[in-house]
Amino acid sequence: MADRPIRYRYAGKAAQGFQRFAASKPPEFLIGLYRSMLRIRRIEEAIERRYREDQMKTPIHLVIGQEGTAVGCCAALRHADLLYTSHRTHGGYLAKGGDLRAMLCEMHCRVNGCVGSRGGSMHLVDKRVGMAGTSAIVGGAVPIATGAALAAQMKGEDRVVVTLIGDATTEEGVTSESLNFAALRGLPIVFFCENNFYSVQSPLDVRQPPRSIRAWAESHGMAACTVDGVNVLAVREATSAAVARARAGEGPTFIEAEVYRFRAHGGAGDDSHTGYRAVAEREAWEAVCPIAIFGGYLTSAGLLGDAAVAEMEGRIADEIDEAFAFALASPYPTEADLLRHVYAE
Amino acid sequence: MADRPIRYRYAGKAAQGFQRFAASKPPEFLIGLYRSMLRIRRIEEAIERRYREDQMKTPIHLVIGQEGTAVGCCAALRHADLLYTSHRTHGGYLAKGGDLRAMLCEMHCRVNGCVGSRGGSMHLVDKRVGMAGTSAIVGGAVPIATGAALAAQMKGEDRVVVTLIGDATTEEGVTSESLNFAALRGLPIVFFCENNFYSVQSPLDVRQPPRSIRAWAESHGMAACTVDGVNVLAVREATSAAVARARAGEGPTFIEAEVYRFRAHGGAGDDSHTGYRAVAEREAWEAVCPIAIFGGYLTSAGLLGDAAVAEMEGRIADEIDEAFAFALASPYPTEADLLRHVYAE
Amino acid sequence: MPWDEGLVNSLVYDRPDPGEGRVMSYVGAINEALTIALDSDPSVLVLGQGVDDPSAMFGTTRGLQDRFGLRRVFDTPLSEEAMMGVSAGAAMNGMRPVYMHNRPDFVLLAFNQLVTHAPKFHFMDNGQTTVPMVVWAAIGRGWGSGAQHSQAIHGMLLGVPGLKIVMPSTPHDAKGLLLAAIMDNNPVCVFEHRWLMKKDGVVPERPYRVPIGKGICRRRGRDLTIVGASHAIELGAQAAALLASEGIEAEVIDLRTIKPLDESIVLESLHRTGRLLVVDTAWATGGVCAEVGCLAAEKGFRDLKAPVGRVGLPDAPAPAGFTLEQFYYPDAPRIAEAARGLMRA
Amino acid sequence: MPWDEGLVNSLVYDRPDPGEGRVMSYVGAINEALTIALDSDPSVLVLGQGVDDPSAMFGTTRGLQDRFGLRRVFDTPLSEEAMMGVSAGAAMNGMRPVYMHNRPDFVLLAFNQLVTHAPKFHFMDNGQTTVPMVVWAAIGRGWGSGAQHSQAIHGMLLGVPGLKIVMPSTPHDAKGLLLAAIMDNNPVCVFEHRWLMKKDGVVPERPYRVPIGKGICRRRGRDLTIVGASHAIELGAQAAALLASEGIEAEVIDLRTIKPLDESIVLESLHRTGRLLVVDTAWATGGVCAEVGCLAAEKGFRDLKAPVGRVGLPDAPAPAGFTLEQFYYPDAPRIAEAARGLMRA
Ligand SMILES: Cc1ncc(C[n+]2csc(CCOP(=O)(O)OP(=O)(O)O)c2C)c(N)n1
Ligand SMILES: Cc1ncc(C[n+]2csc(CCOP(=O)(O)OP(=O)(O)O)c2C)c(N)n1
Ligand SMILES: [Mg+2]
Ligand SMILES: [Mg+2]
Repeated sequence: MADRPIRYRYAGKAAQGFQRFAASKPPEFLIGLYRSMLRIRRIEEAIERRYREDQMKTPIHLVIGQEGTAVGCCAALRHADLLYTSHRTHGGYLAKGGDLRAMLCEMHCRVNGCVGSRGGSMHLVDKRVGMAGTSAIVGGAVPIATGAALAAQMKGEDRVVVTLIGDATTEEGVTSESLNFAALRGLPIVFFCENNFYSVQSPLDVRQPPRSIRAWAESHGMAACTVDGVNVLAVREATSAAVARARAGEGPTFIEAEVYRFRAHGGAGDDSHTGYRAVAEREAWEAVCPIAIFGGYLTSAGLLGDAAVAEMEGRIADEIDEAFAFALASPYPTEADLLRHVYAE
Repeated sequence: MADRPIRYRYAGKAAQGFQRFAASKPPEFLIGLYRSMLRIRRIEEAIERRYREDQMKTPIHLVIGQEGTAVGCCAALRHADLLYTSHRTHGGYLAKGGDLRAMLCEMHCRVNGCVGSRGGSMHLVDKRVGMAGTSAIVGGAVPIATGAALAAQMKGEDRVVVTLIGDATTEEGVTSESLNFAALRGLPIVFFCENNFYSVQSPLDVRQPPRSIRAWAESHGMAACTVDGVNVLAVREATSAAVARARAGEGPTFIEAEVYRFRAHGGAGDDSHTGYRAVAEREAWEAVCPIAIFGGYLTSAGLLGDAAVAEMEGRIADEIDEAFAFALASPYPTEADLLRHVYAE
Repeated sequence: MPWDEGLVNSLVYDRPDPGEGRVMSYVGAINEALTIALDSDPSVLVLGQGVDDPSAMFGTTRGLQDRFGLRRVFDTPLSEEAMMGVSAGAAMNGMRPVYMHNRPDFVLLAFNQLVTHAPKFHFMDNGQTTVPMVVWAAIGRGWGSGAQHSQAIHGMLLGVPGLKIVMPSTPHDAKGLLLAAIMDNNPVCVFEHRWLMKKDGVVPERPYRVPIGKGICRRRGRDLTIVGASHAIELGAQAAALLASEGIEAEVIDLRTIKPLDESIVLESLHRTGRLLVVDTAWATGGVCAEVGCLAAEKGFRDLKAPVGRVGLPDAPAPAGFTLEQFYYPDAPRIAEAARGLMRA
Repeated sequence: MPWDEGLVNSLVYDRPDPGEGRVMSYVGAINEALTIALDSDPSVLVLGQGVDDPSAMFGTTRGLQDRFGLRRVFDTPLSEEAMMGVSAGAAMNGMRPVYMHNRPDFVLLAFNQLVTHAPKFHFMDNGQTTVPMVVWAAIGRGWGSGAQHSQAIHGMLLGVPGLKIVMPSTPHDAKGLLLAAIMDNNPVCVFEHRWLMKKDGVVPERPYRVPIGKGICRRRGRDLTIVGASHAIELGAQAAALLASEGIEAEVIDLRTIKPLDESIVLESLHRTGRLLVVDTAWATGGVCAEVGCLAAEKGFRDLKAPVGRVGLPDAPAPAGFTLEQFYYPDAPRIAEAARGLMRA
């Protein structure tokens, strides 16, 4: 079968886009971002590889290709800030400081998973790190995050809320409603939209007319911007500005970042061969892999060498092996666990 | 109690606004529009007056003050075009060619009401005149009208759909969803928003941030415009343009018209004295009554004289008296009617 | 709305719970509960369309905004789904929102949040989060409310784990159950009935809670048990009075909470009387009638001397006209007739 | 998802309705029904998220867009509420939409349209409009679907007048009920169960309709009646096989339609057996278990020799992990155990 035409092209500057933001940043900071993206990539790859072994009985939605947004976005947040996500939780959870063991235990349906095997991959929640809520219902977390921002505002807390949403999430009416309310109240919230052009296997143009998501958000009466989603520094910068605005009481911001997922919507492996998107489209985006281009930039800037990368990889691999082993050795819940927490005391 | 400050001011040109549109129109046409508005006003006044007699056991939402939008909008439609409205049905029903007797019978809970006493004032439906559907749920009719437009498009019918909505209706997520779908599919539909600045007794600025409803609609990827809602000719012109666009297969249009209701949200009489809006605000808008200013214009243009108005008033009064008498003499439904039409055959 | 009021006032109802307290209206009791809650707990919020408008949600929220400020008592946009999620999000982050709706029909717009989010989070995140929120709505009936403004939806929610549902029948309970609901750490729906709003009753001045999950016997009788909640208790009590004059002694059990259900009060009464009639203000099919009727057959079977009876709405949407309404809604004579049927069976 | 599939395939199930036709899969039967409907009636539409994507709604919509075109078989934006209204509006204007959902959970976003609009219009406008539409969704279970992706919501809808609800249990019925639903002039919900999707059965090639509102006896037995629909029939039949080996002969009644309910098939069977066990794939509280159980106590009381039994989900959200899932979902042994309990009672 001939490949279908490419629909969505990368419009950014790739590696040329870093210099502008990198100049003022300390090397450790930059390397930290790289490590964070690499760690997520390796974790996702390990999950993907082992998924076929059938130990993780949970629907997965990998963020491979979208590490730049999760990491860049969370790098702008403090520990006390709150993150809400949809079904695609892994990147946000890890970037927000989540516990890899707790995550893998959850994915292995173990009682010491971050939500005790009640949620699985789509519902990673961990209040210890501000991973405050997730919903497997598209748009479900958006008003909830807005309510969290309302609570923060009312309690005078120095806390910003971020919600990671997809392009399709902007089609749910509740998102429009939430933007309206956030703008009306000047809430300390950032709506961060990872526009990866697809909802499962449905391309953007069968779901939305040709119009700008950013402009749509802006028309709700809030600040809005677009950012290159494969540029972790640009993402971090845009989010920092939005967070600063929120912290200063200047209200919400909507950020649209164009990104691409390298894998299928759910499960392991890519599915471009099934024909809903062009293989060439995926490959074109893989050529601007957020990790590779940033690594390239850091290397060319003399900030990262092969040895450092190898060391990083080694540590990450060890961490992953250890966490999988821990998960696999962890106990399952028992029948007595089932009816706990139906009602709160 | 001191009056509260005026929040929402008329921004149009009042009587000065007609010349531009009137020039090319035959006098009968202009006088017809005037008569149509006057008729609605007198009908609403009669309903209001008699409402206190307790024969009409139904919640009413008068359009007094908003005749310019209903009449101007429907004047751009053909018989085969479809109108969908919310709870505020009277103006649309009458302007679309509705049957006064059937309307008053409905409001008097008679079996020969346009929907057999099953709907009351909020649910006037009459397929004979293209009053295709109403919902008492704010926003409820919006996707339904959109579906009607989809049907018209698919069947290749030369039929345009209009839905009359309020300012608050734009806060319901389903409206955003419907605009998106209509724009995506280029549907033959006009979303006509009567922005009267209030939702029941809640002013616009406690519900929406300072932003333009028109721009919000436009950001969904459709044509949008604002129009002076007290200027029946301007409304008619804007709607005609939108309808022509729809008929030509050029897709949906959103029209925002600023108007004012002179009475309470529901029931008889005004309620400005309760303090949610300024009495002076209502009075300022009454000074640009859509009927009075158009009448003034027609008179000054030599198209309308006292005798003609008196004759019109006389005919309208007779029609109203007759229709009320008819309604009051009409039979009530019986118990046997109750369970009809739960399911269609 | 005198037609309605005439009917409402014709319902004779013995003052319940004579004892400590003053005679006050049902609306006043709710207002007092909200006042106490706002006063004693700074995390309590009251929100909803028009809670601060002149009609003040039937008067229940009168004066609250003046006393507790715009921040804690506020009007909302027409965005039921988002505001339900905002309430949940605020509740998950330390607030105790009381989200008020004029009619349960509007709650249907928010079922995604009410069913799939708020009551599930505590379970899904393994007890990390609690969602202490109240969703309040008053069932409409009469005056042409019609099919879209009079739905009693409580029966639809019986199968939703994690949710609690209370339905007070007296001013005493309206206050005590609302206070219990606000202090509960779970989402609690409070469904009122419009026809109770103007009833008077004895209400203690102090703060008190009526325990959620416990019913109460409103009248002792040996011949049959009439079970219901809210306005159905008023109708049931009237029917019991009619029956008493014929020598049939009906016991009237007020469930107060329909989820979780007080099974033992029903089963104990059934044990004494051997006959069960369930009365509900919603449809007889599904819902409370079905659940309580099935309970009797499941756990009270050995006590049943006659078929279980149910009295609720017929399987048809509510008509608008008042004649049809009178055929549609069950009243005391019809309940009494059903009871006589059970006595003969 | 082999874990799931292992479990699904371990369910032994006798081929139903041997007779005319070929052996084909449940998915194939649905696909055939859709093909016939699209082919024979140009007003039929098939829409839903991903109906044209490679996974083709479990395969049920495979090939339809190629054959019937983009106009009649189309993907939708992520706007469940609007698309439900669009379907209703199209249905009111001459189309017959089949709106398909991956999971019933997503239908909850559209309850305002599904409950308050589509099934009420025909009644509310006194029979002027019909709303011939189908809402299709497949209940999820297993593989960590969790609380938000496995809800069976059919029980919530039992009290909604004007709606019909079918739940097929065999490929034969999946085809025949879907064709009947599409040709019905009312909104019909078709709830499938994922675990039936890969079952094979004998399916006639010709177009045929299984009548809506009529149940069928799947197995004759004199000792007790097991009533259910959809996947519950599979479980019930397995339980009946277990029981038969112990000398207990269970009759298995497949409701096929849960609204309107075929009361007489249940009551006639009960008349023969004297014992009733209701099995449902949803929560045991409220819903089908309660309705059928109450029906027995109301209209089959004189035949009841033992308490009514119900087997459904416990009053808790669905957990995600597979160990917890196994405790959560009832299976044939548990149903058999409940049946034994009734035999001893
Ligand atoms: C309300 C709702 N509708 C449909 C789905 C099925 N679904 C799960 S994820 C998804 C795609 C969402 O796309 P987007 O918001 O762009 O996020 P992405 O997966 O691309 O990150 C869909 C349609 C759902 N979970 N919830
Ligand atoms: C979903 C929903 N929420 C609330 C209401 C109560 N309600 C009836 S009319 C109305 C005002 C709507 O305002 P707008 O759309 O501006 O129309 P207007 O009445 O001003 O013409 C409200 C809130 C409703 N009917 N439906
Ligand atoms: Mg996407
Ligand atoms: Mg308005």
